Amino acid sequence: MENTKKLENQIEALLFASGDPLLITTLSKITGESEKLVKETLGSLKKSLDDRGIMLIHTDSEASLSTSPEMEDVVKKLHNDEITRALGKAGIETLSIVLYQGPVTKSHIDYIRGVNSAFVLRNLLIRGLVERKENPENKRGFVYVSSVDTLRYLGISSVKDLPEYEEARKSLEGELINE
Amino acid sequence: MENTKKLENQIEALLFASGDPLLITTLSKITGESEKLVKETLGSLKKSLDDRGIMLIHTDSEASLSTSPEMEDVVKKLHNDEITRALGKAGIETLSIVLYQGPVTKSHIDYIRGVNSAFVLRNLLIRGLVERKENPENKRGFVYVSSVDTLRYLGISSVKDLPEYEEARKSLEGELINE
Amino acid sequence: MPFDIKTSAYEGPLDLLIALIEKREVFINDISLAQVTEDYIEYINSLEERDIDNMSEFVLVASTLVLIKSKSLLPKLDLSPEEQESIDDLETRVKKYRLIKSLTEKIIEISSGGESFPRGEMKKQFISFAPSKDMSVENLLTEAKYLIENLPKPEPKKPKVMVEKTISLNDVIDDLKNRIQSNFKMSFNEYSSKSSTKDKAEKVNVIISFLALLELVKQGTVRAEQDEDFKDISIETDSLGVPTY
Repeated sequence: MENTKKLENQIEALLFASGDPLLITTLSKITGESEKLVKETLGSLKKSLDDRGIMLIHTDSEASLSTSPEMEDVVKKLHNDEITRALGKAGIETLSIVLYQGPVTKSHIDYIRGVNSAFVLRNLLIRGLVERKENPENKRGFVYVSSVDTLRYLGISSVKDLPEYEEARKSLEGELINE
Repeated sequence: MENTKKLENQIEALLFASGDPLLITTLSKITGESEKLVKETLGSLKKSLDDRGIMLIHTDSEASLSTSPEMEDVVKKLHNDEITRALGKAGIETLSIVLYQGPVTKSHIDYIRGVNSAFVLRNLLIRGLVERKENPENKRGFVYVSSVDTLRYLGISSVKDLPEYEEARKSLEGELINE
Repeated sequence: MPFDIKTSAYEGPLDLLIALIEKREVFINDISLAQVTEDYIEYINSLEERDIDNMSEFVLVASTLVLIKSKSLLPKLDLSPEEQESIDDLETRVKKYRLIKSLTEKIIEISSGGESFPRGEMKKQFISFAPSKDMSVENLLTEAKYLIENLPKPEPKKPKVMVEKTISLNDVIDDLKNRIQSNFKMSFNEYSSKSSTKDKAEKVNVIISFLALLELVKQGTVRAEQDEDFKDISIETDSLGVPTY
C-alpha cells in the first residue's frame, strides 16, 4: 500500500516536471517499476485527482497532467483569452474517425469520408491534434492516431470517455449490415 | 465549503497552467475573489497537496506549484534521460530547420515539418541546442536560433558554413501556401 | 470548444447521399439509394464544375448509383461479382459515414464541457548543453534535403486521375446500354480505356437520358415478363434508341 502511494507520487511529480506527455515506457524506466504496475498506478492517480483542478490524461502509450475542463474559463483568462481556433466540419469529422478507428491510414479516412483528406489531415497534424506513426504493416506508409493533445482539446481523460466508444468502434470495424 | 473547494481547484489549475509563479493579486483578479480569501485558500490547497508528488510554495505575494522535495532523485533521473537520449529523426529535422532557417518561428517549423513541433523544440531548448528569443516582428511570439554551443559542436563558426547553406535556406522558405 | 460548421456545400459524394437519404427519412439500402439517384445526379448537374472540389469522386459514386438504379428497374439484370461488390461497398460506406457523422455531433457536444490545458512553461529551466551523437553536419543536411523535398506543393488543378475516372463513367453508361441491348452478360472489368473527352454537362446529360431510357425499358420489362423472355426487351430498346433531352 505504502509503495503504491510512493509510485503514484513519483509519477505525479514526473508528469508535472516534464510538462510534456511522458511515455509509459519512460515512466517505467525512471521509476524502476513494471509497465503493468505503472499503468495500474496511473489508474489510482487518476482517481486521486478526481474533483481537483488538474487531471490525468492518457492514451495507450502516454500520460500527461492537464487542467480540468471545468477550469477552462479561468485558464483562458490567464492566457489572455487566447482563442483556440475552432476546427471546421471536415476537421472535427476527420478527428472523429481517428478517435474511433485509430490507428487508421489516410486511405481509410478518404474511403470513409468519400473525399481526399490530405489537407485537413495536415492541419490536424500541425496543430498536434493527430499524430502520425509508421504503419506496422507497411514501412513506407503511416497510420494516424489520437494524441494527449486531442484529448486535451476535447477535455476528456481518455478515449474511453468518448460517447459510445466501444460500441461505435465495433460497428465501424464490421460490415454494418444491420441498422 | 463548496465555494472554497472550487476556488482551491481554480488556483491549482491556474498555477499549473502558468508554470511560473503567479502573484496573489493576479490570482485574485482572475478568480474574482478577495486577496484575503485567496491567501486562505492557498493554505487549504497546501494541505490538500500534503503527501503528494507536487507541492505548493508561496510567499506573501506569490505562489507556485513545484515537485515535492522527496521527488528530487526521480526528477533528476528524468532530466538526465531527456537530455541524453539520441535526438532521432524528429530532433535532427527540427534542429536542421533552426540552423538553416533561423531565426525561425515555431509555426514555420510546424509548417515545414507538417507536424506539431512543441515537444521536440522544448527538448532542444533544455539541451541547450537551440535558444528562444523574442520575435522582433511580434512581441508576443518567439523565434528560435541555434546556440553557440551547437555551432561549436558541429565545428563551424557560423551557420553560413553549413553545406549548401544559401540554397537550402531559400528552398526551406517554402511558398507558404495558406493553411 | 466551439466548432465552426459550414452547412452550405456538400463535402463529398457520401455527404450528399446522406443528406438526400435523410431528407426522405428512409433506411440506407439499395432501394433508398436507387430512390435518390436522380436527385443526386440532378444536384451534380446543377453545379458548375468549378463549384465542386471533388468532381471525380462525385462522378465515381454516380456510376455505382446508376448500377443500383438499373438493377432496381431491371431486377433480372445480371451483375458481375465486382459490380455487386461496388454496390455493397457503397452501402457500407454510407452507413459508416453516417455513424461517424452522428458521433461527430456527440463529440462536439462533449467538447463544450471545456478544453484542458498543459502545464505552463517555466522560465527557470535547468539547461545544460547536451548534444547527441546523431547530430552531425551530414545528418543535418540530409534532413534539410528531405524536408525540402516534402514541402507542401500547390495542388495541380486537374489531376490526370480525375479525367480517367470521368471517362470510366461514360464507359459504365455505354456498357450498360450495350448489355440491355444484348443479353446482360458482361464483366464489369471489361470496359476501361476508351478515350472520350465529353465535358461534364454532356456527361451528366448522358446519365439522365440513360436513366430515362431505363424507365422506358422497365415498362417494356413489365410486358416482356409475361412471357419471361429477355430478348423481347432488347428488341424494345433497340426500337427506342436514345431519347433526346
